Amino acid sequence: MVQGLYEFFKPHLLPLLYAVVIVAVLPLLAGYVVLLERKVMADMQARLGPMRVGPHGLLQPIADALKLLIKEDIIPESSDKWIFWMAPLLSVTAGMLAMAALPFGPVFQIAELNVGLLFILGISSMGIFGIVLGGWASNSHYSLLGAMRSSAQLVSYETAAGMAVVSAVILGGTLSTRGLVEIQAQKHIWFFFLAPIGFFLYLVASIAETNRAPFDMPEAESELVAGYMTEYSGFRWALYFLAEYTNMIVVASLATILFFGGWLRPFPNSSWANLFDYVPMLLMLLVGGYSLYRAPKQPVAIQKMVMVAVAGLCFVLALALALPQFASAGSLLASMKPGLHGAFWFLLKVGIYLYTFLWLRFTLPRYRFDQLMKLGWHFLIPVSIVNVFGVGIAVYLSRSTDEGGMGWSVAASVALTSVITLLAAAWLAKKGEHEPAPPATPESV
Amino acid sequence: MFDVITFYLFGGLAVVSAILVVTARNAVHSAIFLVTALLATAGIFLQLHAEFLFIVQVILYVGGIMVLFVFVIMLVNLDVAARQTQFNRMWPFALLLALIVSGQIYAVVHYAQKGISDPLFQVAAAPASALEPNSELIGQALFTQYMLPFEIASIMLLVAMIGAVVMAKRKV
Amino acid sequence: MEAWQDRKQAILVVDRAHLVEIARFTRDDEQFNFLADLTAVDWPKREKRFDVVLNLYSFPKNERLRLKVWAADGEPVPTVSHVWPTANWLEREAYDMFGIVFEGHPNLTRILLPDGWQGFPLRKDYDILTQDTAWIRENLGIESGQ
Amino acid sequence: MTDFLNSGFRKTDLNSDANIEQNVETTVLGADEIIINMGPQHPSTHGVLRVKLKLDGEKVVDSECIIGYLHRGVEKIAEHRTYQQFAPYVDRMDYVAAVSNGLGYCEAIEKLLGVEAPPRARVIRTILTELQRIASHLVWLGTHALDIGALTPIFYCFREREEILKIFEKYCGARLTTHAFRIGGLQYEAYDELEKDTERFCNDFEHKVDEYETLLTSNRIWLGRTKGIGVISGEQAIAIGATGPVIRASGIQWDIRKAAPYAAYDQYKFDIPTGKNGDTYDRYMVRMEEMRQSTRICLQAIQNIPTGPIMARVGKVLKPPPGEVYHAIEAPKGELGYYVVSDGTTQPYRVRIRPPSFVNLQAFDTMVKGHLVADVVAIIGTLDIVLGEVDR
Repeated sequence: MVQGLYEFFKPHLLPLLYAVVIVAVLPLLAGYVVLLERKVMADMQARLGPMRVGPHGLLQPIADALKLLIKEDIIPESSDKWIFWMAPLLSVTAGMLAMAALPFGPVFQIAELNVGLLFILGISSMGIFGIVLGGWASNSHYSLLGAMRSSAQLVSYETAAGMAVVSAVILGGTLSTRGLVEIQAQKHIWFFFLAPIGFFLYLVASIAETNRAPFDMPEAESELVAGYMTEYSGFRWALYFLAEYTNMIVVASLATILFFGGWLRPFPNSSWANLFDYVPMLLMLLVGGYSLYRAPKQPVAIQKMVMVAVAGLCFVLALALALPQFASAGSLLASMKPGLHGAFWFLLKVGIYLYTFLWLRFTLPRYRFDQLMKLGWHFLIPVSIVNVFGVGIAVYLSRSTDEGGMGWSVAASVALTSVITLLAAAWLAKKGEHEPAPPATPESV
Repeated sequence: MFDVITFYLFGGLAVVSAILVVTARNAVHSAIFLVTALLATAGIFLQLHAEFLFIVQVILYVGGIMVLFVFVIMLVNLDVAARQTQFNRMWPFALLLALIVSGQIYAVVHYAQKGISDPLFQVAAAPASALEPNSELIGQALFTQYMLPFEIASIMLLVAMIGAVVMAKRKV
Repeated sequence: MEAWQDRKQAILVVDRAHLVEIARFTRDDEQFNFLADLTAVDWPKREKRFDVVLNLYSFPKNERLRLKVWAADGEPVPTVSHVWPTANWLEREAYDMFGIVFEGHPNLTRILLPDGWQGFPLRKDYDILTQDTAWIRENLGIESGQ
Repeated sequence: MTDFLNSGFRKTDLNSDANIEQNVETTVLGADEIIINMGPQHPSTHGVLRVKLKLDGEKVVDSECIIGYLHRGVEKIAEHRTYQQFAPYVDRMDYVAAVSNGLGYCEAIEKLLGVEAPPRARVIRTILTELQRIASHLVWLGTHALDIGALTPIFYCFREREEILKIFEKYCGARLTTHAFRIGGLQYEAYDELEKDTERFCNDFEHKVDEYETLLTSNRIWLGRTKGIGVISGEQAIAIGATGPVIRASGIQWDIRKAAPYAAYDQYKFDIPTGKNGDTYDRYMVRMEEMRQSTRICLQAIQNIPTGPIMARVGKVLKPPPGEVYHAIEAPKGELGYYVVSDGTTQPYRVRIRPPSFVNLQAFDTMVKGHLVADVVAIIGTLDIVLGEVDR
């Protein structure tokens, strides 16, 4: 009996382990993305950001989480209690579930589905229910407006994002997330270079889908106070935040997989580029060294200790990344190299993508809701349809050189179709400009 | 054994939430139960290793259509809706219809199990592991063999959509 | 009608009944198209205790003019809010603070003080420490501190 | 506590349509208008303004401003203080432009007394008031941009404003509510490096304005959010009594500094920027240009600060002869007028303050009609109101 159970669960053991790791690490990661956001924001705004909790505010996320945990959870009297209670959970669940199909490396993936891409898109779009129902259940006009904005926005931008994803799927010929990365390795090229317009469309659409500035209508603090989260407090509010950052990580990972070769290092197949294998450990050593250098300059003893601990962590990571690199071929350590290095490159690319998110947020003012809808329906969706056709034509034209990597015909056809798509985009943008802008469109809601 | 348990779990969930859809007084609650019912159905698809159908069900029905449903429901004044009567005297007629539909379903399943020669009714009990990636197969079937019905369905949806827009657009 | 200058500023006292007429005249013919301010001054010992003061400005002439209307307590003053729309809130404030009723005003309610407040604070007989203690007790749930 | 919220400051019933006319056709979907209460506690109503909005979807059908949450009875207090004692109170009205308030009050009382501040005092007053205008516009720019969703400019603006506040602090020891001027002149002599500090600030600041403009002026989103929003024509602006940048953006070239020069403005060259369309974007451009012109005035003023006394010969006890005076200055927000009536005693008989924000806010209802919720905050921002001044 026990043996039978073991046999039954044996194939599920590793995925279960990964799932536990993700559920345990993700909130921490989201917390540190918030810290990163605050630090980046502070840097762009000529100030320091969190500096008090831990050296350079390194322990701030933990303090924030503790504070939110012990805060009073206020449920408005006239709210729909069950839905109010459940809505944030829905958002978080959807975000975390979508992570199941993400390959964080050649090994680290909970479930390899042949429709992995669609799974991520579908499940993460379910998170919208948390926002819509939470906004409705709060029984507040601000929340309701936020929820309505959110649902309209998601439905509009889902289409554009889907179309942008399709351009990569046409190039890869598969819906499996892992398959997409493997094909990029096989073709010696990131799909970003084959479908650059598709990537930029996805960038815009993914910002809109995760409700980030300049598309943060549902929570626009200067208009709707906090949108759908207005009535939430304490940990339930934190769950919404967790969901938002989880979704950001999911879309960033998806972009990495679709357009930037997932866990592949730059030039994965060229032996001259083996130098890149040393980048991970050097980077870690650099960060660790800097932390060690800064440690004596911290004002409080405990902060010095934390700084040293951070340096130690970095050195351990550097060691973990270095050992497989220098281990003799065929040993157990060497076999761990693809997994460890893959995860490093993957997270690095995700980080860069997230940085773009933050960068845009602190630079741009916010769109108005009808302008957002107009951008989605009148610009992004037509351009993305043209782009799908363009990529299709490019793949058709260069089908003969499909096997042998990047030929001139591929470059030529990609350039041609990109130019056509750009022309279409320019025409659309110009057309939009000449239209008299009405002060408000009743249909826009 | 595991398969049977999950099947009855999903099936039961689908049936219970379907009943709750019609009995719930609050329209938003109905919508939530409808989402649960659709998700349970999607779960059954997944169990049958029809991953593509599963995910289409989730993306289209749950992620798209239901969001719009909820969107519209939120705009309606719920206090009025909750006070209206839920059932009218048409229930014997509805019961009759339900019986006819169940009979039909039973007949289909029954003849299918008997192995009627029509390929539509043949349920191939392929071993799960041996299944090919079925999204390609579905695409191929839709765009070659069933091209015409597929296109007709699309045009009907388009007509419905344009009709809805025309009806809902207010005079400017 | 009475006119004089005080510190080189022209002052014109007009009759309450002819205010609107004169207002239109000064706006259209004398080009005082801008009502800078409308307020009141309380002289409780006088027979007609209120001065309603209109500070006018003329963009074309770059001149200022002050119109004054005398009104006793309870005497309505005709509104000029249809001559200069800006008078709308200014008259509401004068009503709020002095209790001067502007006849024909579209929405003569209190503007700065809460609705239902008793008394008109800028009258001279309303002492600086006076409060509508009943209102405060009822609405804020505290005893008035003064 | 709930009783307080439900009854206390609700001056009118939230859901009553008392002052809001019904002029919306109902939609096919049967979606009704909702009434939403913006403020008095809301991130972008700039204090305690409360706006009752009637929305059709997100479109504003009707609106009503409810003010008075910050009413402190400044005019009543004035009647119970001596002329000098009241001077610090005016700083608390428009608390982001305290120096301008003080200038207006001191000059009004000087006019009432029939004295004039000495030339040196007037030039120093001009410098400080122009710096204050820049500081006030910086607060406006930062908050306005923040309302429209640009998170960063406010920190840049406050960085520059800090320099101005440092100059104030060096001059009189206070940063915000400065009480920098006295009736009859100045209490403090200018500190040694006033010219140098002002010059350094002004020279730097011109590049900083360019910096803000790179972030906003030609940004497509910014253009989309401000062009054609809250349009008010020149005639409307005059009728509604709008002053300051609001009326100038509507194409009326009028500035009290030129029309009726006070302090030392008649000695300096500067332009009055105007707009054409009277929309939010034009008001933005007008204020940006005004900041540049203010630096220009400051740079001219520090070239030649006259020497001599800083205080006119006024007694310790002020007893203006009976009579009245109306004195208006161009505050950063518009015409700030003081109407002071004296009965010959040491206390003013009546002080009426004509607040620019209060009158400008009247234009809100006309400007906002037909726009979306997001534009409401843009319009509140563009009017540049300070509730301390609206409510007094």
